[in-house]
Amino acid sequence: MARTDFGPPDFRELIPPIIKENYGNWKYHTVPRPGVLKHVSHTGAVLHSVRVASPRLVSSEFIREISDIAEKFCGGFLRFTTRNNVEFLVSDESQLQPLIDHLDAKDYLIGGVGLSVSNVVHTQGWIHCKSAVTDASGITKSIMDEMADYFTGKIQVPAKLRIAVACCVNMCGACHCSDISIVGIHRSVPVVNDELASKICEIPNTVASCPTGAIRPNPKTKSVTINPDKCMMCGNCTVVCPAIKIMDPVNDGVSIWVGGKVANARTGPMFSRLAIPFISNNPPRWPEVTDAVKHLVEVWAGNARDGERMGEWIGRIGWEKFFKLTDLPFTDKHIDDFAHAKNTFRSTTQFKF
Amino acid sequence: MARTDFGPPDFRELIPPIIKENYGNWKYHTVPRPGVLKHVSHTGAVLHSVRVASPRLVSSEFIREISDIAEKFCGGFLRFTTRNNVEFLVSDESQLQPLIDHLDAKDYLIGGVGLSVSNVVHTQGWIHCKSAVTDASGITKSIMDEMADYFTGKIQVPAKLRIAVACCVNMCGACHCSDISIVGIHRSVPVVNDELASKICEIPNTVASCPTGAIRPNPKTKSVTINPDKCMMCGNCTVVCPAIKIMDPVNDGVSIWVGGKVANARTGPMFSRLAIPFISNNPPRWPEVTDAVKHLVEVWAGNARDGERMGEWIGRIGWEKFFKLTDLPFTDKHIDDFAHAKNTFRSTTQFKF
Amino acid sequence: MDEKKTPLLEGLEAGAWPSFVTEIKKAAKTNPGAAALLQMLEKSYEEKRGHWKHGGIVGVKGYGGGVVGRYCDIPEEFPDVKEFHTIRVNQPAGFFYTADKLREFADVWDKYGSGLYNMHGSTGDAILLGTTTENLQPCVDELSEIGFDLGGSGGAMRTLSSCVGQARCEKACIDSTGIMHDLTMYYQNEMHRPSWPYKFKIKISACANDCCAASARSDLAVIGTWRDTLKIDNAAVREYIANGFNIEKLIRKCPTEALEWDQEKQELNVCGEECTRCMHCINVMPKAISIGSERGATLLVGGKAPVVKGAMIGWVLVPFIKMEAPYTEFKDLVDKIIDWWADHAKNRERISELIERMGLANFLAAVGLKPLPQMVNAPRSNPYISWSAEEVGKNG
Amino acid sequence: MDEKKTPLLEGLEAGAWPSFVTEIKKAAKTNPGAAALLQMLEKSYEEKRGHWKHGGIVGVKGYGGGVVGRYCDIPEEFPDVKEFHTIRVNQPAGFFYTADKLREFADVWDKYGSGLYNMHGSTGDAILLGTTTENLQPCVDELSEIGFDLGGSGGAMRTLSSCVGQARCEKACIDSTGIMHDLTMYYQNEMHRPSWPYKFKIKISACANDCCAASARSDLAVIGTWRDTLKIDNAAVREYIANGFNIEKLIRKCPTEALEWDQEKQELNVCGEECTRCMHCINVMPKAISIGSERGATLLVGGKAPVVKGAMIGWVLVPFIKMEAPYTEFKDLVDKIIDWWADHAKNRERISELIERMGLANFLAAVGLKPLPQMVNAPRSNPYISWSAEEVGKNG
Ligand code: SRM
Ligand code: SRM
Ligand code: SRM
Ligand code: SRM
Ligand code: SF4
Ligand code: SF4
Ligand code: SF4
Ligand code: SF4
Ligand code: SF4
Ligand code: SF4
Ligand code: SF4
Ligand code: SF4
Repeated sequence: MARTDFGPPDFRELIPPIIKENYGNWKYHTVPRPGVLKHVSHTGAVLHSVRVASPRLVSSEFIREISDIAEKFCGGFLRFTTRNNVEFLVSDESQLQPLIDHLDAKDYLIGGVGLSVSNVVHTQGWIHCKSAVTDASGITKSIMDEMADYFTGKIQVPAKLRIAVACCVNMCGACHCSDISIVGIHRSVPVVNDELASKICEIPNTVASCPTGAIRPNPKTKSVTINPDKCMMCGNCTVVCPAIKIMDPVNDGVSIWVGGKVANARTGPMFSRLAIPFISNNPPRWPEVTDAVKHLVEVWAGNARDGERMGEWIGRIGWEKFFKLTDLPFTDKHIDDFAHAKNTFRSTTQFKF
Repeated sequence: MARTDFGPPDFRELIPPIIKENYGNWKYHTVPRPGVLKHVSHTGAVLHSVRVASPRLVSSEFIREISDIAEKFCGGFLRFTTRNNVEFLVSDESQLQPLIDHLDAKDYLIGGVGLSVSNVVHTQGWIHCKSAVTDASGITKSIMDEMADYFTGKIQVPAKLRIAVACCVNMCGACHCSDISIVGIHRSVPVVNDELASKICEIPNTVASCPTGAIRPNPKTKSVTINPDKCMMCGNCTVVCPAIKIMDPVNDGVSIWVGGKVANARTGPMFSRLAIPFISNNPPRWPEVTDAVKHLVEVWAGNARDGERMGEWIGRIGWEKFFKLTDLPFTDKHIDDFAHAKNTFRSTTQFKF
Repeated sequence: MDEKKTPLLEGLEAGAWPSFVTEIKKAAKTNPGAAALLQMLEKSYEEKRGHWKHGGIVGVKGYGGGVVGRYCDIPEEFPDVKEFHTIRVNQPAGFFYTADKLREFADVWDKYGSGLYNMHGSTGDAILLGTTTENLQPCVDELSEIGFDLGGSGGAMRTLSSCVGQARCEKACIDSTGIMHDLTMYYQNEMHRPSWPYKFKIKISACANDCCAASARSDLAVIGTWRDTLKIDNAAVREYIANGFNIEKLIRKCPTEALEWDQEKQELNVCGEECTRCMHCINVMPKAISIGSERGATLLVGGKAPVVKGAMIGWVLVPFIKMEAPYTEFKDLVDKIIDWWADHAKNRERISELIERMGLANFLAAVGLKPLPQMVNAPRSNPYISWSAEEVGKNG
Repeated sequence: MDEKKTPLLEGLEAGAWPSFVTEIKKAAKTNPGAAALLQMLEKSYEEKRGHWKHGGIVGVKGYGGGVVGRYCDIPEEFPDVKEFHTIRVNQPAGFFYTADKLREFADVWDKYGSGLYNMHGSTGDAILLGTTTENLQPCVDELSEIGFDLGGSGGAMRTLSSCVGQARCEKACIDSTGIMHDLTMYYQNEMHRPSWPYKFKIKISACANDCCAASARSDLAVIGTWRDTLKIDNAAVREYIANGFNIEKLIRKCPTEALEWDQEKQELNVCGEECTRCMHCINVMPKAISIGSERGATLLVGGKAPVVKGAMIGWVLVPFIKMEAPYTEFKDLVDKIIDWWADHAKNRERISELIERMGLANFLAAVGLKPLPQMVNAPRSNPYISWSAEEVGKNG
């Protein structure tokens, strides 16, 4: 039997000597040019990291190519970031410009550092997930084509802006706390295949799976019934019972959320909140989605103060002004009606007209 | 049959001429001395209001005495405030000082205006309510004896401070939004008189009355059973079913809450929050309660900035610092465990040690 | 009367604050009910428990409420408070009285009751504290002769209340006392004949300082405001500053950064669009800053005490409504709210609890109001959006 | 391979951003699975729906998870993606690789799988995207030969993740990558043999900037911090200012007003007691301001995505804990948390949902932590306090 439980490669064997030597001893960093970080240690040692965009879904060819680049300019050392960019770790400062030139020549996008729009944290989509309501990779690519200048630093923004895409409400990623997020949602009540359900459905688990209590056992059919008035199309029941289907190309699509953040810098973490309840799937380029994202970024960039993340900006001006400035309609969908809804109701006369 | 539905006396027939003439036309006011308001109208008319403390529970003798005073100095015009103080409405400025002298002579406390501790909004207590866990009037008197100098303006405070007392969690008043509030609470699980219950208890209503689902029908006894682990001693079931009793002199007492406000000035309204979970009833003067209130007022007055209400002060310094400065223990009782508890959990690393 | 000792209560006669014990004693001099109350209260102080029984419905002719029945649980020991009901007398708006009116009032009460009052109850009523079942009817009859009617109790429109408003306040954006009187007259039937699932309270404050604590304690709070821009008298501002007023501090405390001080021109300016009409600057500089001209009210729905689902502070239902007699738009809206509530609420379910259970958006649709961002602090953060079959296409 | 047209997807090859379609095409040149994926994806783009089936458990010897089974729902049409399972390969801490390591990795995957990857999955794994049931075991065997082990899936400890930390960041208060590696080794069994009610995730960020989004996406977030006072190098501050840095703006943005600029002495001072270590001043002035000396971590519990009870951001469980190898205190606490959770949770109930259901105070008692004000934004506002029989006297 093959060995098990030996764990991942020890990162200590994969870091360049300069990191080994200066581990825990970095003093400060600067951003000498967009996409490049210069870290200086207390000993004076200098490490440059050059960040390039990745589609995240990559081929062996890509893996080999970045390996070759790392070998040529970085002694073979590279890493990925928590947002799936690639970072080339340059210990030898003389290799920095040649590396950049090489990357430019190969059309790599250098950027994503500091005040910029970095890579999109996204999920499997139609490429691999059974629950996908949309294709996360397609939307990501479409958005970032529009955002490329924001990534490379050609266009400046008041603060970091993080975009995330999730293909269903499971939100594999950090959609619930992103400056802008796109989330696949259903708009139809799931359909129960009674015959199949009577055979394979664990009725009590299925009933329990519904957050709103919309599901009742149906003793007649030995299946379950869904109360359409209570159902909020979350799809959770379909995870528990394979006889329940919610996919619906006509009514599936995406919603757009804004103002979340994770960092504790200045303000604590914030949830993303509903901006646009629904946009139909329109592959391959989801133009309505990319337009909406671009618009949101532009209104924010044009109005926020220096250093104000999307959510901090909205926090200062108020949501009523956000809807005015973005010219987005405010609808019944924006009003929370889930478990803690009342905490979102405005209990003060302080608002703007 | 006597006439019905004719409504209260029309206030327009009870206001002094100066108010009739300047109704809706007041320009500004000043506070020429503690307890006195001077309102100036656009026409230049001047109305002085002299505010005096009232125990709220008053006798006919009191009613007649203030009527006499009003007659003597105010043409018979007076009013009560929304916090149960009495206001003498002086249209003739020459009567102001004589009125004040008269009130002083009669030991009326003049005050409660502006930055001060005004009257306590309180409730019936043992004097009249069947649900009373404590005596609101007794606590109010005991506290205000300590606070008299804060009422008259002898001692200055950074902002208005509103105290409320309620004799049970029904909180007849505005305890849930007061700077300091004292609320009677039970600490024992109600006792069900099964025999009586089987006769008079509307079982389904009683079961439904429990906010935590602690009550179950007991088919054997034709009564109900209370699950002590789920019960949070709210007493709601006792309102619905007279066979359930929760009064318990040994374990009943009061809790103290801080930081609420109602006005939208600067910050929106705020709920009062738990400071001291329990103090035993200790009539006639509840010394532990009055000490606690005095202590809270002193720590606030000593630390808050000008214009900062209790809740605004705590909002700025943080609850962790509040508990440190007041030297009050933070316990499991302070942690919310009711329906929306999770909204009170701190979702940021921003806190003080 | 047989004067028994009340040593515990006597302890509450000392001190600077006026004493309710002294008041009860005053009444007790001539009134056996008040005397018995004193004795029974002493006993409560000894035992640390109340002595009033649950239950007991009493009433007067033509009214379904306005009286709270109260019976002592040891009538043998205290026969004079065996029955000790309160009468909720609807107060005049703004709590205005004349000496004559008050004396008439006291005369009736001395005749039929304990000679004790709560001036006023937390809802606003002038509470007559303690009388017998027998005396209720004649007392109420005689009160009606001097022009005092009953307030509300039970599942009814409750006695309304308001701040002093335009009668004596420069900040009043609406005629709170006038509105209160008009609505009180309009809701007489709803107030006096309980027929709703639970209580319903309306309170009116003429500005956002909310001096009658409407947003915390009324199912429907009417709070005066304006829609244009507050007014600044810069001559007066300069006068304040000359007298030592710290203008920087004021500006810092404006929650919306709407105020700006032009050092050069010595001018305070406000950006009306930013201002959320919090009242702060007006409060601290009443001579120089005043409310706007296009006046009306914000309506908040759902304020209440904790029982059962937790306390609530009313939330914005209508950002701006003109409040001009005869208040037709307002009354129509209240009708719709009450209809929906009465149709759907369980027993003892307040409007806010019902809205919480059924969803704010559903409620808005039912009463014909458009969803507005002013109604919420923030839009939903959960992705659990419901769609009706009519809104979407047919699953292909 | 039979090259069918994929016009919709081709539309995604243009544009500045690197294209995943191009990547799939690269793999498709030699890999039939990748080629079929492209075709099937084109069909999804046409039909606006996915083509993966629910269900299907696959695995490899010695492991209960680490592989996500996936079957296409139209295998007749796309036999080459009939089975298209992913393998979750546990990434090295900090996502560090060498060119050699990556090439070895690609060699194995080219042999057994689609030649497609997610670098990396949202949890952190290096995801091998698509292979057959048959190829799973040999692929995993060969991965183990080059030192790559599986990550987590199912009701298990999930693959951990961390920010780059001390390896390359001056702000790191703890050794996030070292901790991640140590814990990963420690929880190998818990990660590889699912036996819990649902997933459990741990993520480690070495400071409050939280560069691995731990507080939003992990049941237990470890966030580096310090307990003393941050350090200010005033020579460096003056240098910043000389270069045009706006010190007033910095001070205004400090959420606690802990910073003060002494104009006279040209000195920036901090009040350590007020500072909530939000990182802001350190972020904007990294050369002049740096983290304190007494370092450790804050633990937050309960972060997660919306399903089922709504999303949560982790809340403070332990304000400060030293994080020094072998992390015994930390591991003991995790053990207690998991024990309580495994004992009480329903199927698919995350720790935060269980705490919400059972009460935070009960949870604290169970894991032996003292209630602290740091755990809450504010104490309760409802009066519904529970008391146990042991805490109170006997009803007299
Ligand atoms: C490389 C990376 C960590 C890693 O282990 O991979 C990283 C690295 C750094 N982060 Fe980060 N952050 C990284 C993801 C994050 C994330 C997580 C995420 O985006 O999913 C966050 C939380 C974002 C959020 O709040 O939604 C994050 C919030 C920050 C912040 C606080 C931002 C703010 O709100 O002000 C800072 C401070 C700053 O930028 O001044 C920060 C600062 C930094 C610094 C400057 C730290 C340092 O001194 O070295 C590093 C370079 C920053 C840069 O890119 O400008 N890093 N940083 C991640 C790069 C992701 C990428 O490719 O874009
Ligand atoms: C007389 C009265 C209204 C009435 O109809 O009876 C009243 C009258 C005034 N209030 Fe009030 N308020 C009155 C109860 C309230 C209440 C309700 C309560 O306390 O239960 C509040 C809400 C309290 C809260 O937030 O918890 C209230 C919050 C204010 C505020 C905002 C306070 C703040 O947080 O800054 C102001 C503005 C100010 O004081 O600068 C204000 C200002 C005023 C002014 C100055 C308005 C004016 O220009 O005439 C009046 C004299 C104030 C004073 O007492 O200093 N009034 N005021 C009430 C006197 C009660 C008493 O006897 O003490
Ligand atoms: C008399 C008064 C207290 C006082 O001393 O001033 C009072 C007294 C009672 N209240 Fe109240 N409430 C009084 C104002 C309030 C207020 C304040 C207000 O109206 O502004 C509240 C909080 C606001 C609200 O309505 O939420 C209030 C919230 C309650 C509640 C909890 C309601 C809730 O939904 O949370 C109850 C419980 C109930 O109705 O079963 C209650 C029930 C009661 C009962 C009827 C309980 C009972 O059956 O014994 C009390 C009658 C006592 C008695 O001996 O007369 N009372 N009650 C107030 C009415 C006087 C008046 O008419 O002016
Ligand atoms: C692959 C990945 C998305 C990606 O493209 O990166 C993923 C994919 C799936 N997630 Fe996830 N989740 C992935 C990270 C996450 C994250 C982010 C994280 O871990 O930091 C979250 C949010 C954080 C959290 O755990 O709450 C996440 C929240 C969920 C949920 C909702 C859990 C909840 O309590 O709210 C589900 C639903 C479930 O478990 O039934 C879920 C379920 C799934 C399933 C297993 C659903 C299914 O059975 O098809 C997906 C498998 C798809 C596939 O084809 O492989 N996935 N999932 C991520 C794992 C890769 C990796 O191992 O590195
Ligand atoms: S977000 Fe939903 S559809 Fe997308 S990968 Fe996660 S579980 Fe699958
Ligand atoms: S989709 Fe969600 S809300 Fe609708 S029935 Fe299924 S589990 Fe319930
Ligand atoms: S607070 Fe409770 S005990 Fe006091 S009067 Fe109101 S209902 Fe009665
Ligand atoms: S006291 Fe409250 S929690 Fe306890 S059983 Fe009665 S209604 Fe339920
Ligand atoms: S609420 Fe406003 S208008 Fe009414 S009395 Fe108070 S300050 Fe004046
Ligand atoms: S009313 Fe309040 S928000 Fe408006 S300008 Fe004055 S202080 Fe600012
Ligand atoms: S979380 Fe802090 S320590 Fe870790 S990489 Fe980000 S800034 Fe550096
Ligand atoms: S770390 Fe944040 S809270 Fe602390 S001094 Fe700096 S800016 Fe202020």
